[in-house]
Amino acid sequence: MPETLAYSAAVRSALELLLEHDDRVFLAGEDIGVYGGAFGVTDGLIDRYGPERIRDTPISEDAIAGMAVGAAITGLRPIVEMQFSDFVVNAMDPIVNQAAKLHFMYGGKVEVPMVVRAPGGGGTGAAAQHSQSLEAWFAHVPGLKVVMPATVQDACDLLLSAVADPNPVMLLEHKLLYKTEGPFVRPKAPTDVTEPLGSARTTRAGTDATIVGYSIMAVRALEAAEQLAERGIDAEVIDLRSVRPIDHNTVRASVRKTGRLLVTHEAPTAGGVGAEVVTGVVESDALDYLLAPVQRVCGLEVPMPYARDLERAVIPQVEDVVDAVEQLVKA
Amino acid sequence: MPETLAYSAAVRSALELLLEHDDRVFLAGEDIGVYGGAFGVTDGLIDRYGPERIRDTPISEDAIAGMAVGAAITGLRPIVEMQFSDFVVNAMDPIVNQAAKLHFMYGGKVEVPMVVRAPGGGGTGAAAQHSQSLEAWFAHVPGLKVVMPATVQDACDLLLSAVADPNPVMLLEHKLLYKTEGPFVRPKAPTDVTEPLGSARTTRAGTDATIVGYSIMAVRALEAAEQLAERGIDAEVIDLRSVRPIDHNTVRASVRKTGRLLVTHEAPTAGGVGAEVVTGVVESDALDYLLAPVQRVCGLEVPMPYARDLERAVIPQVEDVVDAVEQLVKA
Amino acid sequence: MGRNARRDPRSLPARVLTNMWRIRRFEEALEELFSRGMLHGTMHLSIGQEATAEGACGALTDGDFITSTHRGHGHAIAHGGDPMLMMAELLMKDTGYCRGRGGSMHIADVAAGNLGANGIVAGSMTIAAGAALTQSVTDSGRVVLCFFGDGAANEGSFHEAVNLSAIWKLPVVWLCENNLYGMSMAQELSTAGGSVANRAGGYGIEGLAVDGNDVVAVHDAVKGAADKARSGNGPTIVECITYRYRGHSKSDRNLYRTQDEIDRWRDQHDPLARFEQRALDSKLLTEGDISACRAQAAADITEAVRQALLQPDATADDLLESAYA
Amino acid sequence: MGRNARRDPRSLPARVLTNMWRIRRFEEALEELFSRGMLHGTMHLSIGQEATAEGACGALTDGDFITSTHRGHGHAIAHGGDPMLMMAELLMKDTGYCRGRGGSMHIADVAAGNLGANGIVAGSMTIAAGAALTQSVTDSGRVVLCFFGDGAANEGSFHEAVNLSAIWKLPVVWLCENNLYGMSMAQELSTAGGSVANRAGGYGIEGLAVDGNDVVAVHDAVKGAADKARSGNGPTIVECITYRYRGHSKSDRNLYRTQDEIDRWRDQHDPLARFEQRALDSKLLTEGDISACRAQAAADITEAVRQALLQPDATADDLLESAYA
Ligand SMILES: Cc1ncc(C[n+]2csc(CCOP(=O)(O)OP(=O)(O)O)c2C)c(N)n1
Ligand SMILES: Cc1ncc(C[n+]2csc(CCOP(=O)(O)OP(=O)(O)O)c2C)c(N)n1
Ligand SMILES: [Mg+2]
Ligand SMILES: [Mg+2]
Repeated sequence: MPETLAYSAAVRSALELLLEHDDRVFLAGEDIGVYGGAFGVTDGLIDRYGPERIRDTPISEDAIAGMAVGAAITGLRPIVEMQFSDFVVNAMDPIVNQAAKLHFMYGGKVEVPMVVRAPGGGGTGAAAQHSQSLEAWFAHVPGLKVVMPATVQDACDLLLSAVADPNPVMLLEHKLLYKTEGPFVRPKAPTDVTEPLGSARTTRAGTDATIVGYSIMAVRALEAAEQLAERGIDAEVIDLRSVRPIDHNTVRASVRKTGRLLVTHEAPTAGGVGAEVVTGVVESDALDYLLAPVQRVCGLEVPMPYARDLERAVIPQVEDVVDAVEQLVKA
Repeated sequence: MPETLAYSAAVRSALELLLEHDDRVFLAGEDIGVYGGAFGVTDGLIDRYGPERIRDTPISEDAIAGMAVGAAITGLRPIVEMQFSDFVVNAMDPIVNQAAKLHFMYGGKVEVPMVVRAPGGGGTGAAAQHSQSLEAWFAHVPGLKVVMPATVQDACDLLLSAVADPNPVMLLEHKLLYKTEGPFVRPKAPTDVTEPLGSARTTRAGTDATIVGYSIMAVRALEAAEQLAERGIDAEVIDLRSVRPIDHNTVRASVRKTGRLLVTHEAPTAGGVGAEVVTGVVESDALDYLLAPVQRVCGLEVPMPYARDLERAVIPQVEDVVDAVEQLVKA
Repeated sequence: MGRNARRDPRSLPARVLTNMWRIRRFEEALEELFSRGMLHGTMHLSIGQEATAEGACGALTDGDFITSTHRGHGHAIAHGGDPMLMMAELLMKDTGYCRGRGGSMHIADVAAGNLGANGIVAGSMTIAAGAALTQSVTDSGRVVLCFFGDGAANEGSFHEAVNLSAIWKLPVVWLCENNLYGMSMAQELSTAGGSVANRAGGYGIEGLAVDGNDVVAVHDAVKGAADKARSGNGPTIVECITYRYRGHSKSDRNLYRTQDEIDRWRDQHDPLARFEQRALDSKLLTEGDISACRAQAAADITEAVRQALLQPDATADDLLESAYA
Repeated sequence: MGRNARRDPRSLPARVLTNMWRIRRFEEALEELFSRGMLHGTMHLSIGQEATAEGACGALTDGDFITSTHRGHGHAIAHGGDPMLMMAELLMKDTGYCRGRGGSMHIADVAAGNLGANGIVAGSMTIAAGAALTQSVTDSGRVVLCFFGDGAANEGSFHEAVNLSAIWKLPVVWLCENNLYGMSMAQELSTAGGSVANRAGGYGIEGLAVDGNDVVAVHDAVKGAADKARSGNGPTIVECITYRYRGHSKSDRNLYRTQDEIDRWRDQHDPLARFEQRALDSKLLTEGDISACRAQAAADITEAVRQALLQPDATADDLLESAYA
């Protein structure tokens, strides 16, 4: 029987399992110790695992990520936290120029098994520098994997898989998801989970349109589909889960069935992951099945504003998805 | 009568014009003074304009870009150089969190008229950390404009327009273009040029397929089109010139005419600007005109290798475009 | 423009004291509004740190610039910002400093010399260097005062900005508000070398540490540093030791420090109480003057809130045109 | 593994001298191959800096690690790297250290303790801190020696890495090769505070400057720093003053310095000539020994080139599977 757990607790349970079962694993980040992390994810861990394995760092994102690279190539399994994903701007060199490239650049003779956890997204009134969704940057970098769990179970499982992976993985959580609750089957050991990185999940089968989302927009997409069902529209919902690599086959198969595609993410529309999803469809034969132009329901092309109504206007809401699918099906 | 000039000299001529006509303009970057810049673009400028306006900086990319933000909001017009676009990883905070957002975030009461020039791309054997094409990152950031001149004339004109623009502009040049030569009409004053940022240019009219490229791939696309013409295929070529904003209308109009679309860039395929171009088409009625799945001829999904043959394999070549268009037209 | 543009006929000590009380009352008003659910997001209050903001900005001259931090309300007020426009911003009003787009962490008034609060730790330091470069090349005679926290001193941006300012002899004052913690991280644990001022030597510039809860000490140190910067002799790091009474932000449970420590600072080192006592002792102000200052500050903030609440709400109407100039 | 694993029965001075000559001959061989169009890209030669590489790596113990820079050939050889495998890499061979994927700026031999050259200035510094953390938490008794240039000392990464190493007392030696220039930028103009070693004080650690062209002085300083690190007493900055005779890279026209300056360093301070003289004077080596060392080095590099040229070319066959482990 699954228990009910909060998303942040599920992340924590994965961290605990890892710390318990693998000596090489350690955590590092700003205020992850006694403070418990800005979003409480690491709450209590320092008491059980001590300051050597739950490492509070100075406010030095470049050093946090770079240190993780160095620790990873010498045998440890660092899991580092960027307090907000926005601060990853200060760690682009170690992540993109180092972690992502070392394995290739050094002729395959080194592995960089590190995970960077970073909470992204808006809706908290924290404005432009604390609300970004930057996954598209990393999804464009060969050598990285990028996962974005939407459910409580995935919050745990994808983290376990990320740490098991010999490659650097960006694990981007959404701040508003931390407090969401859902069914959770607690793994007994990290190896219990064999969820591969890179597979999408169809969270609702349907015939009229395909909605592809990830992270919080996978959740909203599902809500939208339920509302659409009441209006007689039967939408299929795909939770991408991984934005690098992207499981194009699952999307294509769905589009061949429904003939209609809507992609949704919170990041700004232009140049977002949605464009890659769409292109994956129309560069395949699935193009022939499209009955109408594709739709994107994504973030508006502005930095995130502070004021509640403005912020809400920028972030795609359930009703935006509902409206867009209705139009799509009418088209 | 246009003279013939090298691309790098055209960039320099824009810089000279600006320095000559506008006291607020200054240049800053690593080794741009007596060294003349890593690619010789600023050669000789320090002799004419002195070290206050041609500022050699320490190796501090974050400070270079951040300083430019501060100078711009207080009335100067900084043009800074990232020695290689790869090093912009160290300047993501000032560019993305500051320059791009201040105008919006401060309620419209400040302007950030700065230009970041950065040479990108491979083909020089400089390997993974000196060959990247990172435009897709910036193309995804509201508040920035991103231009990528392919021709000698545009190398000058788009820089003049970028400096005239009240917004932060990323001007990404391609290293291999610096030595290319082409016709050049020298503007007399910065204001002679009114080339708007954000418009594409159709560099060859054709009826069988649309090839969209930018920067060096706009050049290769044109070469490919000429070869295709010999094989009886009449391709239309669009030089995007700006990747944020993207001139979707020009692309759509072309696709409505040709029914076939190929996009090409040197950056890795997944999550690249090409996906945005494609999506701009298939979220419009131009979808209905597509006679075949779209094609992408872009960088392979690996960091840039050093060895000549491997590097060549990763970077799209003229023949790759030719082959892909042939297939596209057959499809 | 700037703080001294507000003509206030009272004595300097009265103005200083009133301003410090304004800062405190402003923060308290925010707490109150927050608890009533009238604000969005979180905020970083500077209660306990008023002397640093006021002492530093008070040492500047009309036309000088500041850059500020995530904990920036005090800086804005001390630099002459209008509490009503700040409050309007926090209350998501269209007439707020940032039209409701910025909120607590982004209050700016560039025209008046406040180049803006910044949500990125140390993010304003390189910007301050650039603003100082403008002053230097235009011979404006103005200086830039850059506030940053003790935690910010461990960001790479600190290093690059300070180095640049030193080699270019930029007219900037690096004002470190060392409130002993960067969020939960004790400054002494995060910062090798002991103090932030101590790092100045590595850049060949002067560094000094002062009691940040002594408004006069702060003023004097900044005045000296600003004069030096103004006369072309480059930057100084002025480290002000101070303390914040409230948590880092709204989500802080204060687990990394003791209540005792907080109480000690509040009861024994409060910058307002200390300045009042000093002004009384040296007969600069009477008990009556002090009461008047307090009352003035309270009234100002009450009025600011009242006015702000009447302002029109921020609107999404022109949102899509707002990202570009 | 590491350099001392290569068993060489000759005396220490002979080995040191041979190694320095190997570095120089390697670089010269590259120049030759480059001029014949057999290399791709550019390269950064360390001719003139051999004593720093050799002195530093020679002070390490088997199993110790280094991180290297864009100017890393000397480091790799000094740390026991195989010149044949290096040459094969530069000649784009499949058996090169990086299978032809890395080239000059990315030579690494992680298994043997060379954690890699790095094309990003200061990019290896935070990596070195992390590698040192591994040593610290696993009690390996090993240290990490991080080479970086004078120019790198102005990157934010320098600051963050050194601070982290100091507060965590990591077993790392920060080895600055101060060759007076970062590309065209004179170190004295770019680096406030005068010297890189001088910055150590700001982090509460020891910093020392030594004559980087004196292999014994470098060795001794690094030995001390490594011992200190190994015994849990944290990092040291060792600044080695040295000079590169060649341009920064192949495109350098040397406009930022005089030929006279170059000549002076080469004629009066050459690290090889100085060590030879010293060894002669102190009767550690005879003229004959010295000739033998030179001949050995030359032969080694000639053979390395010959062998490397015979290796199979790097192949794109498995390129697409190469980005991920
Ligand atoms: C680059 C960056 N990293 C981390 C944060 C999260 N954060 C905000 S304030 C803060 C503490 C800052 O400490 P300090 O500089 O001492 O300022 P104080 O809060 O004490 O005023 C942290 C970690 C941030 N906003 N930006
Ligand atoms: C982050 C970054 N910025 C700039 C460069 C370009 N670059 C390569 S080496 C170099 C000079 C480095 O100087 P220094 O650290 O003194 O090393 P040296 O070349 O003198 O050995 C520069 C500017 C780079 N590779 N990486
Ligand atoms: Mg603090
Ligand atoms: Mg150097």
